[in-house]
Amino acid sequence: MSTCSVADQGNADAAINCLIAQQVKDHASLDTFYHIFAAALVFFMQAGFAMLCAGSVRAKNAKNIMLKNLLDACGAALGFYALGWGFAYGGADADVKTFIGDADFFLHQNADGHHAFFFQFAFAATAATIVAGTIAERCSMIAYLCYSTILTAFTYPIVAHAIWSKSGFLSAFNNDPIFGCGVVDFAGSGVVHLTGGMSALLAALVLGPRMGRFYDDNGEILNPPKEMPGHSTALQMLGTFILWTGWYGFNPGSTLGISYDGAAEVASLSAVTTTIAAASGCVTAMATRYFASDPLARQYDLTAAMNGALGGLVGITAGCSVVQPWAAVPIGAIAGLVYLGASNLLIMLRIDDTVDAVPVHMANGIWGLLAVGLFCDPNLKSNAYGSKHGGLFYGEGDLFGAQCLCILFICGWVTAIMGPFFVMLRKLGWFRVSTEDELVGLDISKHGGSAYELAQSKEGNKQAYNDFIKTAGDNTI
Amino acid sequence: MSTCSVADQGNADAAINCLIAQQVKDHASLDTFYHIFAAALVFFMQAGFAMLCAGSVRAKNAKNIMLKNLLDACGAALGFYALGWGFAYGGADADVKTFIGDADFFLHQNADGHHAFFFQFAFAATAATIVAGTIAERCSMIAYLCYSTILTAFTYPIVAHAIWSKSGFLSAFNNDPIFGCGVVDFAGSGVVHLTGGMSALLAALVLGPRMGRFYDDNGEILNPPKEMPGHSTALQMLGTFILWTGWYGFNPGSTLGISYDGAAEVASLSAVTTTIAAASGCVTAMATRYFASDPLARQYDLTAAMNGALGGLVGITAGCSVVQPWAAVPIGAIAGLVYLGASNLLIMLRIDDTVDAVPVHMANGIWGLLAVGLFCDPNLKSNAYGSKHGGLFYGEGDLFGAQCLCILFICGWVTAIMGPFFVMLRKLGWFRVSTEDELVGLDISKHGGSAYELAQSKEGNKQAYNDFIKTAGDNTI
Amino acid sequence: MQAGFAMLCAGSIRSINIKNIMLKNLLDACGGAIGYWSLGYAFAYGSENNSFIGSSNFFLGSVKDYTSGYDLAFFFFQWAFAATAATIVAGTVAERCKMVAYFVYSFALTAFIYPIVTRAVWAPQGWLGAFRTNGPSTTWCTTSQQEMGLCISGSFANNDGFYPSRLFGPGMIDFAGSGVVHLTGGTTAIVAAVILGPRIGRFKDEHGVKLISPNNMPAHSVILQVLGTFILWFGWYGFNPGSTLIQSTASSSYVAALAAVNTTLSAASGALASFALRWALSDSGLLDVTALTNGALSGLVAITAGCAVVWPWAAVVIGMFGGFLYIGFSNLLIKLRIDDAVDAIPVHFANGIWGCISVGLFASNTLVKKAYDYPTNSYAGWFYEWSAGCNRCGNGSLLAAQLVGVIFIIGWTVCLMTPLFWTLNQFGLFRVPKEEEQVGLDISHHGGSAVQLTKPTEEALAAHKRKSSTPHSPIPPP
Repeated sequence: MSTCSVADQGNADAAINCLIAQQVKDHASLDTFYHIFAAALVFFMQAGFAMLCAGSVRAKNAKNIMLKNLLDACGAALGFYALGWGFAYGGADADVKTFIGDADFFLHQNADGHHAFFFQFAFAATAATIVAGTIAERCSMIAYLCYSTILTAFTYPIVAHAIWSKSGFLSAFNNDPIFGCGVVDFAGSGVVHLTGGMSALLAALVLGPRMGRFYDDNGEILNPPKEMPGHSTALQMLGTFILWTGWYGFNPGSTLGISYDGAAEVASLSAVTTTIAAASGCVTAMATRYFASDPLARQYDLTAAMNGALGGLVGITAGCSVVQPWAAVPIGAIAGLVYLGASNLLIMLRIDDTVDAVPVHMANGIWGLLAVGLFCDPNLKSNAYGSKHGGLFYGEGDLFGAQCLCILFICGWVTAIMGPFFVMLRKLGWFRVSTEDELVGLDISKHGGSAYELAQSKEGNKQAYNDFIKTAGDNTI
Repeated sequence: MSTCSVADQGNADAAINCLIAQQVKDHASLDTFYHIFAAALVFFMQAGFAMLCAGSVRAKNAKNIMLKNLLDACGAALGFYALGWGFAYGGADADVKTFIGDADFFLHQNADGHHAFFFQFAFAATAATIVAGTIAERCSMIAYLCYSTILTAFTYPIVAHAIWSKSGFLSAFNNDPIFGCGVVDFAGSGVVHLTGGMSALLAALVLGPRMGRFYDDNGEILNPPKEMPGHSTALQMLGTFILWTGWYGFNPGSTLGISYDGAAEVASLSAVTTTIAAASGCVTAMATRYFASDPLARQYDLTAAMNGALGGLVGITAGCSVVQPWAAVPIGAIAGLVYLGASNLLIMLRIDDTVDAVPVHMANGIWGLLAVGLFCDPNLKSNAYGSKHGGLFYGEGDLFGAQCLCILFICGWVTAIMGPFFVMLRKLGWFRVSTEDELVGLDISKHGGSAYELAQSKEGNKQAYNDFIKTAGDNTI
Repeated sequence: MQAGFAMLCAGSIRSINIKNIMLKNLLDACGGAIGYWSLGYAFAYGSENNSFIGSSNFFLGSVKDYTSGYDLAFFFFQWAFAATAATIVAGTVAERCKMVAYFVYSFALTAFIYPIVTRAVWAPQGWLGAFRTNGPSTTWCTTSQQEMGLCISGSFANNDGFYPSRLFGPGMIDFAGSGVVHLTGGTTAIVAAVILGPRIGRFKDEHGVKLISPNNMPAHSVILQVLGTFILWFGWYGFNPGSTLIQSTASSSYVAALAAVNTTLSAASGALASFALRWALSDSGLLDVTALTNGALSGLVAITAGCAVVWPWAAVVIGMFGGFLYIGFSNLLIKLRIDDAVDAIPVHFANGIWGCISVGLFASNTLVKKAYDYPTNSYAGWFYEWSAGCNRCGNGSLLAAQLVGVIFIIGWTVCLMTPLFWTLNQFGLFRVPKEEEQVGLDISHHGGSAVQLTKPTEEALAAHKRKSSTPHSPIPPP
């Protein structure tokens, strides 16, 4: 494609300048390609969430949850296109600090940044979809639509603006970052997972538990609570693996390019820390659950293993590019424990989380941000962010302070917006399906039948089978 | 990003040098990106193996096999990070030959090669996961954990070192390769699949068949053996397609870069031969099985088709970059036959392989290595490896000799390490679950319940349904 | 995307035929690879200057030296497209088509019919497409036509970089294959469905009496459908942005990014539109998952032709209309009593047509320039011409080219497929016998059902309970 040559350009200097210009273009091409690749992987996580949720709910609500998963991908695309992108990244300027972006709605002025929009949309969709699992089996469709639009079009963009936009008041990319270092949330433990997880917690609190989970028919407290196991572990496992794969777009992709100096090293490091943290989280959570179970009937708990791996992934997301590979081991291991602890805490508090999304995304979102404040290696931060700041274990406290502030901001902001919103939905009676619908399952009540049609008419089938056997002798091909 | 310009650098020569330096960096970026992309695809094969295994076992063991699949990914990540990578690639030097690497444990010195580690980890995880399917439904969890750690941390790295490290004694990358040519195992028919498949065979031999497969309750030989069909063909098919997709990371990705001269051609050729071999394997295996079946009730056997495709993929893995596209047809077709033959042979020998992993990975791993010795095109080898050596059909024998030696080495080494290890596990009584557990299924005995919860309490549900119908008139949204 | 189609089909049909449909999905990937490698690729991209069919590079024979790997990568990419076209039909004819018929048709499609369409639209020699560069540069317009702006004469055009030999000036723009891939596959599906007839019990009862409301044959697993949809959507990011083919010039990376954004928006609006319409049309306020999944796919098919040449707002409009079109066409098929087991015809056929036409309406001249390197202020969609956004747009010439393309693809496919399927049907090779259809193909052809959920036996449970009966044993009662 290159058309630079000494003959064409007239002299060597001109040819050199032509080559240089070409190189700049090449970088843009490569970075765009990288964006698209990473965004496609992140988008694939939607399939992962859908499978994980589908496997985790009871069979009578499978269609409903699948519908919600697909709808929030669609809603996120349109909401983020119309408003979210503008609020989050419109008119960014590293010299000022603003609370909200104010340009580029409907991708109006965004002549060259479509790849960036595409990548960010995939993230917004992820944040929205986290909530689907928690409130599964009892949330009404209309409430779900309202909430996911608000989240992707307004709540999430403000958080993304604060931490990732150049104009954000917590951003490390501002020219005058907070505490001199800004918040390090490389791929979004806070921006994506804590935002989504916090919304999920609020929703679960306002919505209340599923019927029969913590209270029996007469409203008496059940002790122990009734287990409501998911209907297909195979789908859960598939979802977990798809999510893990998608995370290789999520974390390494957050370099937002691969051609600039150091980007490749940062991306590779992210891939490695991501892998190690996930593995540590999985092993720790499973082993802990195993040794905590009744010694006479030790159980290897699949759910703990899968959610431990996801917890590890969430935990490393903020720091994947700024911690040493060895640090990924404790980060992942603690993430596994955080998941177990938070999960038990929720049950003690009688907050019903159908797929354990709050322990995985919210608790580990917080842990991920704190972990950066502990384990951040100054040299690696310099590679990834251009300035040296270490975590507490490297003897520096500024970053830890910024991370804590970030956690407070996200929790506060999400609560301030989503809390009243959910309460309002509840007051209006829009939030929860009717008791009858919930008991019979949403698939039959809302979606015209069960997700599975395995039961054939036994009689008809037997007859057909006998007919078939009679004639089978004459069959060819 | 580029900062080169004639004005900045002072004169044209300096600017050119700057450009050249920038170009080197660009290549590194591109290659890193390629590594991450390919490794993510290869990692996705874990999901493929999990689904394939889950679909191939009986429903009562589905949870168990999937947990093993998840755990070996985690074990591989930690084991390969701690020891395996150092044993395989530590301190490689093309001028000497060593048996084992001795540096870079815990990624200690590996400042710039994280992407290489990430890619190789995905391969190690694949080798470990092959065994899971063969010994499904009867192997205990503790044995599985021990074996997969040993395999990824020690057995597999030694094989990888011998064939892929610059210091390996069979390596084609050494300055003084064996037989003047070294072993050509481009993407690991031998290193990955034969190693995994051989371990699987040994494990199956030591572990014995599932109860009721070849012998009835009184220990009498069953003739014909009892079929134990998998519980979900949909999952098997999903797994097959995911594996096929992942193979496009496995084979083309093994160029280990895309920017150096010829890499792009080699990668493209690999993708094409991979496709053609898989297709030929699938068609051959299915057609052969079809014509070999009872003429009155011809059956299109899905399992044969799927495993034939996988066999073709394994068979082309060693030679994907050094054979002409036409050669991929016989390689794939013979791989399909090899699969069928080996599968029947195993049944005759009463070795029980739940998912037919031994015929697919071990038998075709051997065939893949041999096929290179037959079909290797000197010009293509020169593109991929920098030196010309042809296969037997091109009138040269050195390469064929090296390939045979490689097969012997891998089989011997794996047997020497894993054989005694499995026997020891058996002597300790750790290898196999108890009879009761096996009969009832591992999901109930070890994992707290079945993988599927489709059957709701009929009574409760009917009541709920009636209630629902009564009130259905009042429903909104 | 093959995995996506396999899961989508598997989820959408009755559980007695799962194995059969999945085997077909696997086989068309394989058959497609061999058919396309041996013949198809040569017909499509052989280097002769023949605008209808190529005739060299059979079996990839002429790329022996591999001086450029691009040839091979290009083949790989094109194969994936051919296999997609073939697999579209599998769903429509599910549950009743014979395996041998399936072989024959999928080989014919990938080895001959599809390549001819590709050559016309995508090869540089093709007579129909926007890539035509080396055709005869004769001036074939009359003076009055020139004055009307319907075409541009040779000398004038060459200076400006126009290729007068392109059909009507712009040539047909089908960026990633709404027409080439989906319409070809969709047309084949419709021909097959008409000749094959509906499944037993779908529109008529056992005595051959027409049912007033057709019998729904519900999908056996919505989860697999949604999984398939997500995998397809994901694969579409290879399909559409990947169709820039070379990611190394500044404008092609821009085009790829735009294609990704448009793909997303169109899928989302298609899904919501068809979901909302189905909800509004149903009496009971049904929230239909199938409408949502197929709506998303409709949006994807519709944007495939234009993903690189329309602005994001237009993608929303295109997707939304695609979603409506899906519902409308799906209902029409039921009225006409054409039985499409997975609704592949409304998705791929109807929206394939819409995708091609939408380019003729919404293509922006700025973007056409970027994606196809046309001169500034050249051809654009009809809406842009209408609003006089460009000074030399060809008065509907792009729209006309698109329409000719649609007619050619439908005509060509129908002409070849009808005799093929008709012959198969005459020889009794097309449809499985009635008994086999009723019992399900999994039992009759594949040695048993695809799902084996047998529980452990009572004795085994009892034995296990005896062994591990402890006060706190978590074993559930058998």
